[in-house]
Amino acid sequence: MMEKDFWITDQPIEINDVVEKVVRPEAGAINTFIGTVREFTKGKRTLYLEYQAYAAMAEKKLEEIGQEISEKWGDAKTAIAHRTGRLDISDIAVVIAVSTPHRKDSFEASRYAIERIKEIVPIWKKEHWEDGTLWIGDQKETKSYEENRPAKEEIIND
Amino acid sequence: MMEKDFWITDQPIEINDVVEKVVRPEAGAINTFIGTVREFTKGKRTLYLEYQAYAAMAEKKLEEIGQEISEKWGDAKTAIAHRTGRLDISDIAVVIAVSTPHRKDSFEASRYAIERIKEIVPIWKKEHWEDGTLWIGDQKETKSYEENRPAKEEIIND
Amino acid sequence: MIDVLFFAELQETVGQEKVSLQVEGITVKDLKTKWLAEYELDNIESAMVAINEEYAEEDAVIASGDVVAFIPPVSGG
Amino acid sequence: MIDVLFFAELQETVGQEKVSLQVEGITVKDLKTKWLAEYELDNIESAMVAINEEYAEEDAVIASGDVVAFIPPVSGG
Repeated sequence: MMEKDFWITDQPIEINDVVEKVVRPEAGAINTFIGTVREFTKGKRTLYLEYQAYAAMAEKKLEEIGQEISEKWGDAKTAIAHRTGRLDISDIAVVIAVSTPHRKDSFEASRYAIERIKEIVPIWKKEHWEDGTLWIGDQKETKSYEENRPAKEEIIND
Repeated sequence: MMEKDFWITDQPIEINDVVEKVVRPEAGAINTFIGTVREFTKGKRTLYLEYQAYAAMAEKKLEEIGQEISEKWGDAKTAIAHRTGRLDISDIAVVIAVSTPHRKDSFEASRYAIERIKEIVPIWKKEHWEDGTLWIGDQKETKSYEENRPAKEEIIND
Repeated sequence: MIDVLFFAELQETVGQEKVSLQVEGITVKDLKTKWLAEYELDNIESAMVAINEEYAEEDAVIASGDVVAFIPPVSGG
Repeated sequence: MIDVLFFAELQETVGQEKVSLQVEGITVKDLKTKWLAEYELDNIESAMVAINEEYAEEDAVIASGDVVAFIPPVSGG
């Protein structure tokens, strides 16, 4: 059993391993967000993805997101696992679990976690299409880093 | 393996059994809501809960919620399992999983599902406290049924 | 004949899950006020009614063979 | 000596994950414009910088033993 509540792994993620971290008597609600590899994006077919992480820093940043959630939502407990390496269609890239006493908070906090992952956690995705590859980042210039640092509440669309 | 996507069971619910129903190549996001038995509510200690369902109708109503979600969010797939019988602290009462191409929809649809369950699905919870028992329902008069039928978009707080 | 189902506190008050009655062609309102009056179900007015697993109105007419269920305010989830 | 880490497309351009340099007391800006100029990293300006696993500014001074990482726009999740 994994010791950490926030971890990067090159092995398949078991949803239960993440959920188990946040189950507790104080909780009545657990929201889980699972990111899976989607085959088609805007008509373009993905064959597989490759994720790379700056693992040590990524785990620290995931933990930081958990702390931010505890500050914002009070009695919340968060666990997050992100996978690296080659992922095929429908494979799980990320699992977030947040437990709270009441359900509204669990939805909000889980949503916050995935948005923050896409802002501050050093993990990169390389698309492998039928006709080429690309590291996904700022191709569409959807991000603007003030002084090269991510803004606290910046929201990036998916 | 369970044949249905919407089911009532008196056995422990495996989260994976529900999530598996909605995994598909079109999906990039799966939101899962897990309702667990909370020990303390407003300072009062729950020893255990007892859930009762009008099972046949409940399954139909859960399926109806899945249809409502498909109409509202387009390409969404939903699965829901609800347990009945005696549940101890931290036991899972309900698991909802909704997969969508993009993450925003998965959060919204999953939230919608749990709110609708609390409105239209014939399932009841009996609280067993240290000092007594009570079937939970309209004690606080938080619900108002127009002509004894649940309003379409009524939201009940938890 | 119709079957009438009770749940949660209504079931505990009635003392059984199901009651079978030799009636037909009556409304839901008739069922509550005339046929179930003996059970003194104080909370029955806050319950919804389903006929054959679909929510129904007070003036719906119950046919022979129908299953009528009284649904107290639900509390699943 | 410092270690400089590259990820994603920067790593592919550099051709390796890590470069060790015999410098200290320089700023992040110096590192990019002087010490890494030879790699012709067009995208380095859109990358964030981390020193010892914490995001750092352009004018941060790099000490001996530090690990400096260039973080292209992230795309996890």
